[in-house]
Parts: sequence; C-alpha cells; structure tokens
Amino acid sequence: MDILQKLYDMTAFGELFQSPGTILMLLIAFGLLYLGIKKRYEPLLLVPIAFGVLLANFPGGNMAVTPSNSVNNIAHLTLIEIAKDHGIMNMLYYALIKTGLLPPLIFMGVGAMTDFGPMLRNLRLAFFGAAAQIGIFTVLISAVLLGFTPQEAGALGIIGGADGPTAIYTAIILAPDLLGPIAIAAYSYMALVPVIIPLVVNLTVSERELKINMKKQDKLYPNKTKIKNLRVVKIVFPIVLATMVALLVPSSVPLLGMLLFGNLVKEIGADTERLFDAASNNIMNAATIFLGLTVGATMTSETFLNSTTLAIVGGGFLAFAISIAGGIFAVKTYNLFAKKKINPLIGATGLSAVPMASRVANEIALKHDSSNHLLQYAMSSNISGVIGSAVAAGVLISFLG
Amino acid sequence: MDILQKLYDMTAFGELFQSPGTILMLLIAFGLLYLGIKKRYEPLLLVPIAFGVLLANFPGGNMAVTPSNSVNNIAHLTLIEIAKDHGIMNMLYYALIKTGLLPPLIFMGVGAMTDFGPMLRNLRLAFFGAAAQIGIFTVLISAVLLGFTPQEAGALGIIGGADGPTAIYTAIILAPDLLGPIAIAAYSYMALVPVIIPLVVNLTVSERELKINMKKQDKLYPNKTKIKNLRVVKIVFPIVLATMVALLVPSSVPLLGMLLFGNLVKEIGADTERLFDAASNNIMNAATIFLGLTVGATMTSETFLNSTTLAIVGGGFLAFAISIAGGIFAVKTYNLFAKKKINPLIGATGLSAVPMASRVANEIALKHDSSNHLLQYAMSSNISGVIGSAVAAGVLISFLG
Amino acid sequence: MDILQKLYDMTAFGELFQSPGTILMLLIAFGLLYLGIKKRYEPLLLVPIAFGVLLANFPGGNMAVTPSNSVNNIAHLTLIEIAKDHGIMNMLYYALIKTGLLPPLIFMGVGAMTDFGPMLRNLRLAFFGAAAQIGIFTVLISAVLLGFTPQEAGALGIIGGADGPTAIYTAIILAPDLLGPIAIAAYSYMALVPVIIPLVVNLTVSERELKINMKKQDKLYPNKTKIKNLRVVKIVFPIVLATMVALLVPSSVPLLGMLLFGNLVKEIGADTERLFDAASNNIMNAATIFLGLTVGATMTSETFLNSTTLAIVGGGFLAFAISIAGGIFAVKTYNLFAKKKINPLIGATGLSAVPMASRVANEIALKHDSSNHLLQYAMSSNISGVIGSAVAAGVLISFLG
Amino acid sequence: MNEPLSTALIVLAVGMITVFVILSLVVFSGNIIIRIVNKYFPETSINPSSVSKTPIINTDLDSSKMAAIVAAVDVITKGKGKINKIEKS
Amino acid sequence: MNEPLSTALIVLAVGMITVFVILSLVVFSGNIIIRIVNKYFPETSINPSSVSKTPIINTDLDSSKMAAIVAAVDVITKGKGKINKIEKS
Amino acid sequence: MNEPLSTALIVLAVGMITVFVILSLVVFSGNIIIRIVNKYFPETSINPSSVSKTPIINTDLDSSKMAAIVAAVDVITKGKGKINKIEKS
Ligand code: NA
Ligand code: NA
Ligand code: NA
Repeated sequence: MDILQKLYDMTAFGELFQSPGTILMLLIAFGLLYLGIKKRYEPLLLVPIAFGVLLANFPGGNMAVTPSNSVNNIAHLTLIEIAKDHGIMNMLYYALIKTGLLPPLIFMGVGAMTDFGPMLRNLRLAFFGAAAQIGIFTVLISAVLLGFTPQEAGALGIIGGADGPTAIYTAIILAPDLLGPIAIAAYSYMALVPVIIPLVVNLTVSERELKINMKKQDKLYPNKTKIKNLRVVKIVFPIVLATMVALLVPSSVPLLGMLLFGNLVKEIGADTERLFDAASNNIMNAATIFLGLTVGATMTSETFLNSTTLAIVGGGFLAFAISIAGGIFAVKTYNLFAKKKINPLIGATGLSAVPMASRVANEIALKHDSSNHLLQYAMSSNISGVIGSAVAAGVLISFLG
Repeated sequence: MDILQKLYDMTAFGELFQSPGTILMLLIAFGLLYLGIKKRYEPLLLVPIAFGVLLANFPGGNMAVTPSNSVNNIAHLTLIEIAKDHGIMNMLYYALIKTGLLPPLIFMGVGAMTDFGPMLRNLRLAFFGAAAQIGIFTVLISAVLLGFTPQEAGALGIIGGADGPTAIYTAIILAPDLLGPIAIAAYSYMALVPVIIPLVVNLTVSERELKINMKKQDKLYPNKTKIKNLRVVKIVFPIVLATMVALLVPSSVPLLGMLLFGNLVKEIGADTERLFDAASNNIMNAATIFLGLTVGATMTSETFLNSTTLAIVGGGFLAFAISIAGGIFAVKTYNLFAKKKINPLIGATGLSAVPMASRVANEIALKHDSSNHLLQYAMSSNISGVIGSAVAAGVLISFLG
Repeated sequence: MDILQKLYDMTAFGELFQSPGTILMLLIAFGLLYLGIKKRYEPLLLVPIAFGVLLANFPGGNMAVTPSNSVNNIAHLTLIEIAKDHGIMNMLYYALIKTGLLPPLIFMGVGAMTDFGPMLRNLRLAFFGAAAQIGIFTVLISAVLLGFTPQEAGALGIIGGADGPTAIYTAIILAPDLLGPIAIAAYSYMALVPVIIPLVVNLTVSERELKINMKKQDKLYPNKTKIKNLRVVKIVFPIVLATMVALLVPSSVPLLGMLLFGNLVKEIGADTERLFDAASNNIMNAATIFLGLTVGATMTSETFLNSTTLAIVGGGFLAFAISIAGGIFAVKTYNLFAKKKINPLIGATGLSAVPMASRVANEIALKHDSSNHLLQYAMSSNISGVIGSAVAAGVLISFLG
Repeated sequence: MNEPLSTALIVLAVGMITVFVILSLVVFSGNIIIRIVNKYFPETSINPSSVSKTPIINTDLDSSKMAAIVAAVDVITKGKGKINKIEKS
Repeated sequence: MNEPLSTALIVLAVGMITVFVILSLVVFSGNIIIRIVNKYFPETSINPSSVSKTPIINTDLDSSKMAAIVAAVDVITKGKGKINKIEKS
Repeated sequence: MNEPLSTALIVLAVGMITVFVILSLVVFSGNIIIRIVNKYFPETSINPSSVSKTPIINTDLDSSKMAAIVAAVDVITKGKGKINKIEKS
C-alpha cells in the first residue's frame, strides 16, 4: 500500500539492510556509553563521542560527518551551504574541527586548570617528560614499516603522547580520516592508565628501584632552590615559556601558546578572573560538547569498520607502553651516573595523562614503601609530559603537515 | 542647507515616510514588549524578539534580516561577505538560524532541564501525547485548502505542536519567510495556554469527567510496575529512545537526538556536570538571545504586514485548540473501553507547553475536586507531547522538506 | 648536517634574522603585559592583546592576522579555507572582528552591567556628555590636515571617545589596518585617565570652580523631579532611547541598540535573568578573550612599526585631552548664564571611561572640599558620554564608512 | 483531488501513525527497561561514589530542613538575604 | 579647501549637532518618562511578584545589615571567608 | 631505505632532540626565573591589593578552619548542605 511504502521509506530500515555494519556501530556506541557511564572512563569525552556515533549512523538523520572529496567539495562550501546540503553536524565539524579550532580552545582551558607549582618546585624532574615521548616516534616508524603513509603514521604515533586534544589536533591536520578511532584510542588508553602503567612498571622496574624514596633523597642531597615568591614566578613562567616555544617550535604555538595563555590568566588572579572563567568554563565546556559529538559523528560504518582501526587500537597501545618505558629507562640511565637517585616511577609519569598517571605512580610507590609519597614529584614530569607531547605534535605537523 | 540635508539623510525619517508600515511594526514591538515584560508571556523569547523588531525596522541600521533571493544570493555568500554587505544581524541569522543550528542546541538545553521521571512513573499516559498532535495535521490540510503551499501549510500547522524550538526548526526548513510570525504565534499561544486550555475543556469535557480522580483510580486498579532503581532507568531510557527514533524517524534526530543527549548528560550526574552546565546554561542562554533577536529581525513591515500573518495567527490558534481537543477525545475514547478511567485533562496536556499545561490542568481538576492532584499524571502526557510534536515535525520535514 | 639544517628550518630563527623588528614587537608585548599585570591597566584587554602579540610575531606559528588584499583575497574565502590557509587566528579575526560582530556583543554586556540610575537621577547633567565628544572631531580634522585619509582620521579621532568597543568597532569599519594601535591607544589612555584628567583639570579649572559643591547647589536650587517608581522608569528608558537612536542615527544601532538591549534584560530582572547572564557573563567574557587575542595578533612588526602608530599614539592623547577640555568648557559656559552652578569636573567626566573618570573627578573634588561628594553627579555625564561617543561613531561610519 | 491536498492527506496519515508508533514504543520500551532494571539492577547505583554528587538541580532536601536553613539566614539578614542553592553532599 | 578637509568639517558639524540632539533627547525623553511614570504608575511595580527577584547585581542591602552578615561570617571563618553575593529577597 | 622511512627517522631524530631541548629550556629558564625573582622580588606580591583576591581555585584555607566551617553548616543542615566555595579574603 502507498502509505505503508512511504512510511517504510521514511524510516532507516532500508539503509540498515543495505549496510548491516551500522548495527555493529550501534553496539560500539553502546559499548562506549558503558565505558563512559558505568566504568567512568573519561566520561566528559566518551559519552558525547558515543552519542555522536549513535546519532550519526542512521543516514536519514543527516547527522554523520561526510569526508570532503573532489566530488562533494565540502571543504570549499560556505558554512550555510554545508548546513543546507549536509546538515548541522557537518557544519559544526567543518567549522570547529576541520579548521583545527577546538583543540587550541580546549588547551586554553587545560592551561587555566593547570597548576605549574608542582613542576616549578621540582623543576629538575621536568626533564623526564622528554624521554616519555619516544613512544610517539617509535610507533611512527613502525607504522611506516607497516605501510601507512608518514602522515597517518604520525597521527597514529601521537596517541602515545597520552593527551586527548593534542592527539585530535594532530590527527585533524595529518590524517583527518582517522580522527574518530584515534580520538577513541587516545581517551580510552588515558582512562586505562591505571592498568597500563602498572603493567609496564612490573616488566621494567625492580623492587629495589620502586623503593627509592624521593623525600629521603631530597634530605640526603638538598640542592633545590627555594621559591621565595611563587606568585611572581608562576606569572613570569608562562610568558617566558611561550616566547621560547614560539621561537623554537612555532608549529606547536596554537596548542602550547593557548595553554600558556590560559595558565597566565589563571595566575594573574582577580584582575583577569572573567577571562579565566571563560577559558576554564564557558568556552571549555561548550568546546567539549561539540568536540565529542562531532568526533563521534565521524565514525560511520564505512570509515570505522576496517583494518586501519585495528592498527590504531594496537599501535596506540604500543605507543603508550613504549612512552612509559622510555621515561622509566631515562631515569634508570640517570641513576647510573647520579648520586641522588630518582624513583623510575617519575619517568613513567612523563607520559602525561595528568593527573591520573601521578596518582597511579603514587599508589605503586606507597605499596612498596608506605612513607614514599611521591605524588608531588610525579606531577612535575607528568605536567612536563603535556608540554613534551605538544612539542612532539608541533614537530610532526611541521615535517609531515 | 547642505549640512541640514546631510543630517536629514543620515536619519531614518526618509525611509519612514516611504514605508509608513514601519510605525505599525514599532507598535507591534512595543506590544510584544508589553506582553513579555508586564504580562510575563514567555519573556525569555518575546523580549528579544520584540527588541529585534525594534532594531530591525529602521533600515539605516542594517539590522534587518534580508531574505535570500536570486539577486542578492545571500545564502551563497560567505559569512564575512554577509556581514560586510548586509550587517551583523544577517550574519547571525544566516549562520545560526538559516542553517537550523540553534533549535537543536536549544533542544539540548531543554533535554538537560527535562526530568523524564514523571513520565516513567506513569508511562501508560505518555500514549496520549500522540493524539494531541492532530491539530498539526488538521491545520496542515485546512491551510492547503486555503491555498497555502504544502510547505507553508506544514510550517503553519506545527504551531499546534505547542513547542517553540520545534516550530522554529520546522519553519526554517519548510517556509523560512514565515519564520517571524510563526515564532511569535507559537510563543504567544504557549503563553496563552492558561486561557486556551480552559476554553477547550469547557466546550468538550463534562463536570463528571473532570472529577475523575487519578489517585483513586490508581488505588482501585493498581497495576503500575514500581521502579526500583530510577537512576539506572533514567540513564538507559534516553539512550534507547534515541536509538529507536534514529531508526524510525531519522529526520527528527537533530531535535530529539539532541534533546535526549542533553537529558543523558543531566542524568549521568557529576561525571558529566561540565557538559550539563554547558547544555543547560552557557549554550542555551546564548542561543536564546541570538534566536530571539534574529527572529525578531526577520519581522520587517514588508514581510510581516500581510494577510499571511493573519492566517498564521488564526491557523495557529486553531491548531492549538484542535490539538487539545484531540488529546481530550483520545482519553474519552479510551474511557469507553477501559475500567480504569483517565481524567480527560490528561489528554489536554498532551499538547505539550511544558510545564504550564500541566499546571493549568491541575488547577482545573482541583477546582472540581480539591483532592484531585493530577499534576504528576499530567506531566507524563505533557512531556510525551514534546516528543510527539518533534516526531510530527520530523515527518513534515521528511515529506515536505 | 642534514638533521641540524632541518631543525634550524623548523625554528623561527631564520625569520627572526630577516625581520629584526620582531624583537621590538616582543619587547612591546612584554611592556603591555607589564602594564596589564603589574600596573593593572585594563588587564582584561591588555593581557590578551599582549599575548596575542607574543603568539603572532613568529610567523611559523601561523597565528598572525594577515590583512586581506587583492592577492590573498582572504575576505572572500570561506572560514574553512581561511583556517586551512591562514590558521585559526585569522579564522577568528575574520569571523568575529572583521565582520564587526564582537564590539556589539561586548556593548550588550556593557549594557547589562550599566546602571542608568545615576544618570536618571541627575538627568540634566547628561547633556554634558555631548560637549566631551569634541576631541573626536578636532583630531579628525587635525589628522586630515596631516595627510591621513578621512577614514583613517575618523578611526584615529574616535579614540577620543574613551570607549574601547566603540573605538574598535569604528576602526574595523573605517580603517582595519590601524586596528591594533588604535585599540592599544584607546585602552591605554582609558587606563591613564587618573593621570590625564587631573592634568587637563589643572590647566583649565580654577580652585574656586573646583569647590563648587553639587549637593549644596541642589539644596539651594531644588528643582529635580523625584522618581517615584525607578523600576518602571529604568525599564521604559532603554526602550524609548533605542527607538529614538534607531530613528535618528541608524548607523549607531549595532552599538547602542545592543547596549540598550543588554540594559533592558538586566532591568527586567528575574524573568530574563538567563539572558542577562548570557549577555554579561558567557558571551561577554568569551568575546573579550577573542577580541583581545585577535586584536593583538594584528600587531606584527610590518603593520605596527611605522610612523602611523606614532601618530595614533599622539593623536589619541590629543583627542582625550581635548574631549576633557570640551566637557569642562561646556560647563563653564553654562555657569556663565545659570544661577545654579555646576562643578566643571562634571564636564570632564563626559569623556566616558566609566566609572574611572567619575572616581577620579570625585577624588579631585574631595581634595578641594572634603564634603563635596560628586560621584553620583559625575556618573550622569560619564554614562551619557558612552552614548555620546557611540552616536559620534555612528555619524563617522555613516559619513565615511 | 489536487496534488497538494493528497500530499497533505498522506502526511496526515503517515504523521499520526508515526507519532502513535513512536509513543507506543516509548511506553513499551520504557516498561521493558523498567522490568529489566528491576530484575537485574534492583539496587546498585551505576557509580556508587556518585550518589554523593547528584547534579546541581533538583536538590531534594526535605522541606522542613530547607525551611530551617532559610529561617536561620532570615534571622541574620532580617529577611533580605536569599539562599540560592544548597547542594546535597 | 580640499575635499577631505571639507568632508571633515561637515562631519564635525553634523557629528556635534547629532550628539547634542541625541543627548538633549535623552534628557528630554527621560524627563517625560519620569513624569508619566510618576503620574500613572507611581507605586505599582511592573510585576508585583518580581519585586522579590531583583537581578543579582546592585543588591542594596543597606550597609549596616551587610556589615552584620559579613561580621558573622568573619567570626566563623576567622577573617578568611568572603561573602560573594547576597541576593535581596 | 625508502623515502617514507627516511622521513620517519629524521622526524624521530628532530622530534626527540626538540623535545629534549625544549624541556631543558623549561628547566633552565625556570631556574633562572626563580633565581631572579628570589633576588629582586623576594617578598612583594605583584599587586598588593590582589592578595585578598586570589583566584577562585586553590583556596588554601587551612584544613582546620575549613573543617570548622563545614561542621557549622553541617549542624544547621543536618549533613545535607554542602559548602561549594569559600574565597580567601
Ligand atoms: Na605526553
Ligand atoms: Na506537542
Ligand atoms: Na565618550
């Protein structure tokens, strides 16, 4: 009958039968919602991503992100034309994500919520945030050997930076087609840090090393400069660091410059509280919603269900593990030559994934020596790990972008 | 004198004399401000709409929304060109309204402020939110008979959905030229619900029916399933509903999907509080301002002062009244066959206009039986009426868009 | 060696040696940060502007605003193309600043934070906000004589309006290339009002005049109408004023109309509190961040380091001083004919720079007569000075834009 | 029957059917969810720890305690202070 | 006189006249509004119920009561607590 | 060695060198800043008046006083009120 036919045409059943992969995508959405809600894995990102998957996978809703190509030419339409021809989700995606706008705005918010105090108090340890970027580049090379283009390989490697916005920003520029699975992998493994760090630590660090007590070492070999006026230092530091980064790795300025700006308006205090509030709340929260929903909406069965996604899941894990190990071995190497020993856990937290990595490291340390509170020490390399991976992203973009 | 001539040219007097309808538009703006401020009719929308009318109607201000046509070709200019050639109000209108972006964002906020609890506790009554959509389609047919195009007729009918963002979203897609009067009619009649519902109820419901006491019926025929874990139900419900809607009425996903996403981040609680805050405050409030001002700015004397506007005012009222009556007769029909009777006021609130319709129904019920507190029951069909009209909008868009 | 060469190419050193002016720009950024943070000169604007300068001046970061010209044709690209080819800072600049969007949004916030009460209570004094706009037009003529185009001269003169968003809005429309230095000059001189006003007052006002005690005059010649219902007056006033401005100076509607809308939603109170919150917080704070960063990013060594900037610095100061003197002489002239004398400081605050000018005037008055609290009186001409300069901006745009 | 009218009639039919189907599914799936949750997750909250972090709306401090707090503030402020928000902890 | 200069002079004249006219109208219309409101709406608030919901800024609790509240908080917090905002009710 | 691989190896080298250089500069410049500030601005806060307006996060009211305030609120609200934020003054 005519009406029933029209009714059927209106539904998404036809499309569902044509691309049964959609059902798998629905299950993935439910799985991500389960992880985000029940397991509390990074719910601020995984819940909107999962809901984006849910909304996008029935084509009639016009809510899936369409990759731009020479036929549809989306990236050269105006926003109004995109909205008209491809729906509001594409409009949001092309305006906010494809342009690379949201990750820097989120970094501004991250900066406004970051306290460089722990790093400044144990500045020496910040150095170990460098070694923990090795996973990024190792996986880059492995992926190239597996046949990925250097761009895709770089986007895959950056998962090892253990920093969501950095991974998304790099993926947007180097390999926008892989954005969805890369974002999922980055946030999932960040949520799995309490599992991954102990795993790598067990394989690489001895019981004796885990018992190195940072506070006792500090008492044995006191050499730290006491900070007399923390407030002034905290205000000057982001300004100086922004200048150096702008000079040396200009391509990481959109990320690090915005992070340091956010941090500065926080440290100035009452005089810029309106800016702090916008950076850490209004802009940050709205950006998070739009980032999550649109990244989720890129994940349709055509773009997600393929072997590349599996490689990203595997490669991402590898990048995490190698980064952690890199940090640990840097500390071990240092300990070979220095009298004042450092607990290798401080290297592991160079991964970033602030502050969860530090908490995990602290718990491991306490398990082996109940007086070994190393949280404040771990935070130093942990925060510097964020800087480290943003710098690494800048290098990737500068060479491969 | 030269200077005086230039002074005169700068003012809007010349234009005022050329199109005296402007004065009528000013009076309409003042009238809407009076309704919004003094009568407190939906002030969050009517005040910005009225101020938009005020700002738009002196052409020199370049603040009126210009319809796109084949000569000016606005809908194919970039936003920067629109702002340069047609002013910021057109930029905001074409970026936020013409693209259909704001209504889904407002629906996300509505979802974040909606509690499905009352509906879940009296789930059976949700069914009556369906019958109360009949006004939409009745007026659609009437308007077609009067000579409107099906698209215009659909945009006119959706006023009977008694839901502001749904009406605006549908009008943007089906008949953008009628956006202004449709928005005004929708919000005005929503504000007039305390007048319209009693009117229709008096004409259609008997004293005996109004005395049907929902709580006593519940005690006489207890059959409801008690909800043991409301929190889990409230989290699972929006996910399941979003999936079903996406499958069956994909074209209503931009509205209902966003509403259910907003609801989900609210129900998850602390873990997604930042998203909840963005959805229900930051994004919602900014969207409301821009929606109101730009919708107001579409209402110039050329577009507003014509017989179509009168038809919309009349048709909108009709749609409201028929929707209410539809809900009432659905309950009456049900009561013919069921032992457990339902108060027809529960049907009337299927209209939506949450929560005012429920409050009005409750007051009417209490007037006839001071123990008949049916607010919680009315809220069930009231909330389901929102879903119902968004589904109806999806069907209209899918067939006529 | 190859790697070292590539490493060097990645840094901004090459560009630094090619345009050594960049170092000067860095010093200017540090200087502005010092003024904003340590001296607390308008930190909400100067800190983001200064950081914008810092981020923009190393070209590799792709964070500098590129002026649109016939070769790059930026103003006719889509936002997505701008972001891709010219980076996110250009995208933000062209979307938010070049379109003229942010100043009206900031004016909406200013309106939502302005209390017209003091002006309404001393309405007569509002008149002196007119005379204090003379600096705008005097500097316009001087600049034309110095060889500036009328457009540039108007943008330069508007600094004398002592109102940041007005100056930025006018500069965007009349002389976008001068935006950076004009914004800096406007905000710096506004911060220097505690220095500039006493300077001009010392040169033009006698000890005897400074001792004119406003309260005593009010007692001697009581003639003010008492306001019986301030709430209603405050609600009606912005509506009436918006209508008059729209009729007489349509080109100032984007600024004044939005200011009056913001004020209205504040005065309505609880019924529109969501709109008030969006106008005065969410939208305002985000707009301030983006305005500051992008205005700063326009200031590269090529656009900033030239004699025009010096002329703007000089001309801006002149415009400020003449505006103050204009207000003072208007009062003096009035005092020649009126029995009820007015303190010339009330004229000086016609400059605007709310509320700092009023506080400064109050302190000067108290220094000469410790019972002469004229803050409330000064606020009247002070607030009307904002209206005055927005009207002046409208005239400039209307004739020169 | 002219074309627009027949379109309108089809939209009427399809529209009302769809609305009834969707709201039936709301009722039906809602009941299924309630039953499943009642059976398999009758008591456990999704995140035990978040019981103490209920969202900022719908605080249901019972009214007597709320009244007590309001009264206390009232005494201090002589009726001019207003409590904005009290979060359950 | 060259063209830019004559333009500038016209802008000066038109600009200052306009500013004076608008601010005169501000004074004039303000007075009219005050008179009309005094005459026809001398006491009634626009929305009686919203008297208790004045917007969050410009609370004018008189200073003595404010001081009392601040003092009370001060005692408890030993001078380290700060009252952010008290709304009139 | 194929081209992509040599690119990848160069990126590895340049990347790790850059990261080490930048983080060395973080350590180095951080130490310089601390020394300079210790020497030239050992005590003065940047804005004396802003000491009383520290930003809203990281309030470090010491825990005993915080506990006292919380307890006080607890008594009134019978454990259901929660203090959101206390700003140092
Ligand atoms: Na990292
Ligand atoms: Na409805
Ligand atoms: Na001024």
